[in-house]
Amino acid sequence: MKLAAIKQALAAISPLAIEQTEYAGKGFVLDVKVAADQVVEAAIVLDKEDFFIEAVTGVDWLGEKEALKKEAEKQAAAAAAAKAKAAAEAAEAAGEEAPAAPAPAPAPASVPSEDVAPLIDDLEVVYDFNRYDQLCRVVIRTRVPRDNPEVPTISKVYPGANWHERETHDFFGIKFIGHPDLSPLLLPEDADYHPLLKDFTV
Amino acid sequence: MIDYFKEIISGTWSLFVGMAITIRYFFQPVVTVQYPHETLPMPPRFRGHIDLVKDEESGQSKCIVCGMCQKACPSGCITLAGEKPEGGKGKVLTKYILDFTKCSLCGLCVESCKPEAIAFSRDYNLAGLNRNDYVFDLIKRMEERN
Amino acid sequence: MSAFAQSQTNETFVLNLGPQHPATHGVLRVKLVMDGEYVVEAEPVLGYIHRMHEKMGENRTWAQFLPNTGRMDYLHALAFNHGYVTAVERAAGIEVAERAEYIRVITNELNRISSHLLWFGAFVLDLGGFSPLLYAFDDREHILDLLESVTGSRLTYCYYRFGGVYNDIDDGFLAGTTAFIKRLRDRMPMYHNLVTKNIIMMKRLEGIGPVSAEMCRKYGATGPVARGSGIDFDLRKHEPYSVYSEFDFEVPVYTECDSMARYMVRMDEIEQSMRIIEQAVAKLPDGPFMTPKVSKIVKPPKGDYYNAVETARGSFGIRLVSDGTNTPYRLKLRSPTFSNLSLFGEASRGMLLPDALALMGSLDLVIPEIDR
Amino acid sequence: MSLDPEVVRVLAFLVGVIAFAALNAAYLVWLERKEAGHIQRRIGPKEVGPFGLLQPLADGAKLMTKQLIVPDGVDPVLFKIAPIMVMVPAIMSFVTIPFSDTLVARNIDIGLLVIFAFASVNVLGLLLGAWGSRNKYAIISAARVVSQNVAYEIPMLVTVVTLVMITGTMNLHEIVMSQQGGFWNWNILRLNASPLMPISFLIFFVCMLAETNRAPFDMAEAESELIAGAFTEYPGMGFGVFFMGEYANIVIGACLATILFLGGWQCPFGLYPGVHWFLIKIYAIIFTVIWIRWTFPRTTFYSLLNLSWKILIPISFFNLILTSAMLKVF
Repeated sequence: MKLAAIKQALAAISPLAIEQTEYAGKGFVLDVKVAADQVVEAAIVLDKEDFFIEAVTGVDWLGEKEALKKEAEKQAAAAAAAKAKAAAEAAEAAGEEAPAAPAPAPAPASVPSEDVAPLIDDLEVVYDFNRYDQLCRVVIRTRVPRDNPEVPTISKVYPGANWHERETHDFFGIKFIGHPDLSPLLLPEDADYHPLLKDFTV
Repeated sequence: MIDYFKEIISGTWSLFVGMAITIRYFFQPVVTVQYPHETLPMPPRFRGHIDLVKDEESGQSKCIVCGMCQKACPSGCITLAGEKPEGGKGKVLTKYILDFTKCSLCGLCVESCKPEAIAFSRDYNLAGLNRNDYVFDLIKRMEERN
Repeated sequence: MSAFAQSQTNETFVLNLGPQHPATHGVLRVKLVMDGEYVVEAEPVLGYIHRMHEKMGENRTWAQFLPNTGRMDYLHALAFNHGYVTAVERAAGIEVAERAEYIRVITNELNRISSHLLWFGAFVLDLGGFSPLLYAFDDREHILDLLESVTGSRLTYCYYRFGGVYNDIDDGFLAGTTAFIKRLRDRMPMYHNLVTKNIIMMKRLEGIGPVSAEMCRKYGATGPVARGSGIDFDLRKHEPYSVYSEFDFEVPVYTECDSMARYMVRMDEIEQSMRIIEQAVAKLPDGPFMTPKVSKIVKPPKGDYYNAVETARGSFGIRLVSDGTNTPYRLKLRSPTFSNLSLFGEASRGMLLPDALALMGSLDLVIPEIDR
Repeated sequence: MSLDPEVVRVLAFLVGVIAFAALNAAYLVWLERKEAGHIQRRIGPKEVGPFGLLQPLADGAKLMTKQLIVPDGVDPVLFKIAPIMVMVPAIMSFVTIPFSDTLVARNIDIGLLVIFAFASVNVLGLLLGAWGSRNKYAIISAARVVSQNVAYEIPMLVTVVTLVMITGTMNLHEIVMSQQGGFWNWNILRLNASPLMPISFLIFFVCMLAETNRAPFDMAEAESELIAGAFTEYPGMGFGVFFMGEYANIVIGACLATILFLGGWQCPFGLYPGVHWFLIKIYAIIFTVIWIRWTFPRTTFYSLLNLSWKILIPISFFNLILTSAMLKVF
């Protein structure tokens, strides 16, 4: 099953973005971003192509929107300053260090800028699929808002994902709609905390 | 019908082959080491808990209190302190505590120590009644060693 | 085999294959709903030895996470070291010294043989045979002594570093390895005569615990469990990492899908690992055992990477998400037995209790690797 | 009142037999651990006494000092009777075993029948123990013990019936006397009676293993599945009594095999027969029983029953018919 055919099959469900990555550097061949509700379709397409589920990972991008917003404001300020003054001073203004490392400090108090809604960061769910007979690792990503993270479950298509999803729910609190039994897998039965969130304090 | 008998015969034959093997081992010498009476020598690279290396001439430890080992340790087992002698340049080691209960013997400290002041010791049968028997004061141990 | 028809009166009872039970090799609890001696429903309960390595990964630097990898699967710790070290080298683009690659392959394959030997002993012990366990431990002791003379530890190794290994191997180790391989080669026929060809063993394993290739794919099973069901998937051949592409060795695949197939896959893998070691010892180049000037401060560029290696139990994958600083942003550890065990619930439906335990033994479980 | 010398003699023999059984049970444990050790190239008990000879006494003392906990929810009556029901029949059936020409407690004419009668009580003991201790693992193992013993009682009895046909008597003393002279006229080599004699000895040996839940057939107390099977709930001496009962049964099985097939106290070359030959043969058989235990894995339950119903019983019936035909003709 050539890579192009898989890419074309996945394009059929109109994902947000498909990107072919170079295996040696990144470790996977195809990187597909889909909306939260397209996850099951993507899984069905890959299931037909004889892929097997390797892992389901959650990533918490706390503070990312903040950083992007600050970055955008800085860019805008830098561009305005550059227009107004000579390029030399503008270069020094833009020298501020890289976006704030999202240390587990609570989200920096966002200065009450003009836009109304406070920025909601998002949690990313990454599905790794791979084939037995051919070197072809496909990654499906979705992003869900942090305040009510919900992703449809693919355990109907891949029973193997059942435990992976339960574990991701344990660590991130992402609710998998339609999952047969979302009780804690690795944490104690009565655990209501989600340790891998960046703002988790013991 | 034939394979019914063939299976019985080959089956019992495999049983006798198995018994022949075990009886041969019954008469061979024993391979185990009787631990409390005989002990095995530890190889030179055995990783026991770390110990300060004594500098031959000065009799002190080679440690220059740079704190690299303290920073390298993943579980924060090493706490050390030193102070500047009046005239002399470098620092002199005054306190070197190793909390061996948290140490995972990964060797990052020994690797990060430029003057090679610490090295793995080779004693393995440590026995203690409570946890702080394993909080070693390496300076005291170095003096006791000779 | 034993056709199982649910009895009408449906008086099933729940049997707890408790957290400590001789057949679970560690703290795994299986809730068995039993009807007489037949297993109606088996549900493994995990989490008894869960230490949250992934959170530890997020507040340690890249180099400081190394000892954790050895603690996940202590039977094949060097493969987990290898997986983590190659993942960071791939992400940060660190070059690995040629000699170090060969040292890694030799020690990794030795560790694989010791893991298979321990599994062999424990598996036959599950089925009631006692002596093969001690013969296997006798051989395994030789490997542990060899690796101890080089790495300094016997079980939870922390020997690999980014760009190479901790210290060099000497001729004594090479001589010991070749002597050990010759010794194990003479003893393998004994193991086959004592266990594999034994009529009781054959009756216990053939046709027991069928795991079809489709079930393996649906559950993501890898390693000897998948290779026992006819799936030719071995990362050393499939995604050749390190210098595995330079050795010629076969990947044993059996298509009977039963416990005997999984057993034979592992026994043949011991032979293949010995072949790899011989070729690696023959081709061992000279030169530094560590790329010079690799600093302990590693800063992989932003983004996420995936890297998988072949351990004795299957493909161990690491998904790194790095934000360019010296501590990982997110470290996902994909353990092979986690997926292999997830098919136990469906595979053991309707089996007898001793057969279900034979199936669990043939999955070669290491519980700390499942719970992480 | 004057004691009839016969009563005194039987009482003395009873004390001797119980001592023999108890001592045997203790020192078989030592023999088993030593032999298992050397098969696995390690030493086995060595610390307590020379060559670990005092180890059984140490074990006995340890077992006795353990507190006898009767877990609640247990049926106290069954729980207490079970160990006794396993131990007593084992010792009782020593009464009829002729250790040598004169050394026999009671020379009963139907000695063989007495032994088999007592052998079946032992199964009942295990069943009551498992049922009494209300433990799921014990119940599973009790079900296994019952069906296993039933399955292996039949081939054993059929082989013994063929033998009784040949020897014509059930009196153990006469059976041994009929095997006098060298080993060529032991029952195992009495090919003129039936060419399948060695095979029937093998069948008898396998059934003896299965009766005493030993070696490849130890389904009852399968460590890796049922932990300790029928006696999971028994602490200290309760377990100790079960253990002694099991070892006493093994000794009886070995004695029976020796008497019926290997010519009891007869000497292989017809020289001065005596109890020493009897003991040598018993311990040779027990050595093999232990040797088998440490070599083979455990069979599954249905292949255990298949082995009995599909292989042992047909062969033993064929042997029965063949022997009766041969006796008729010659």
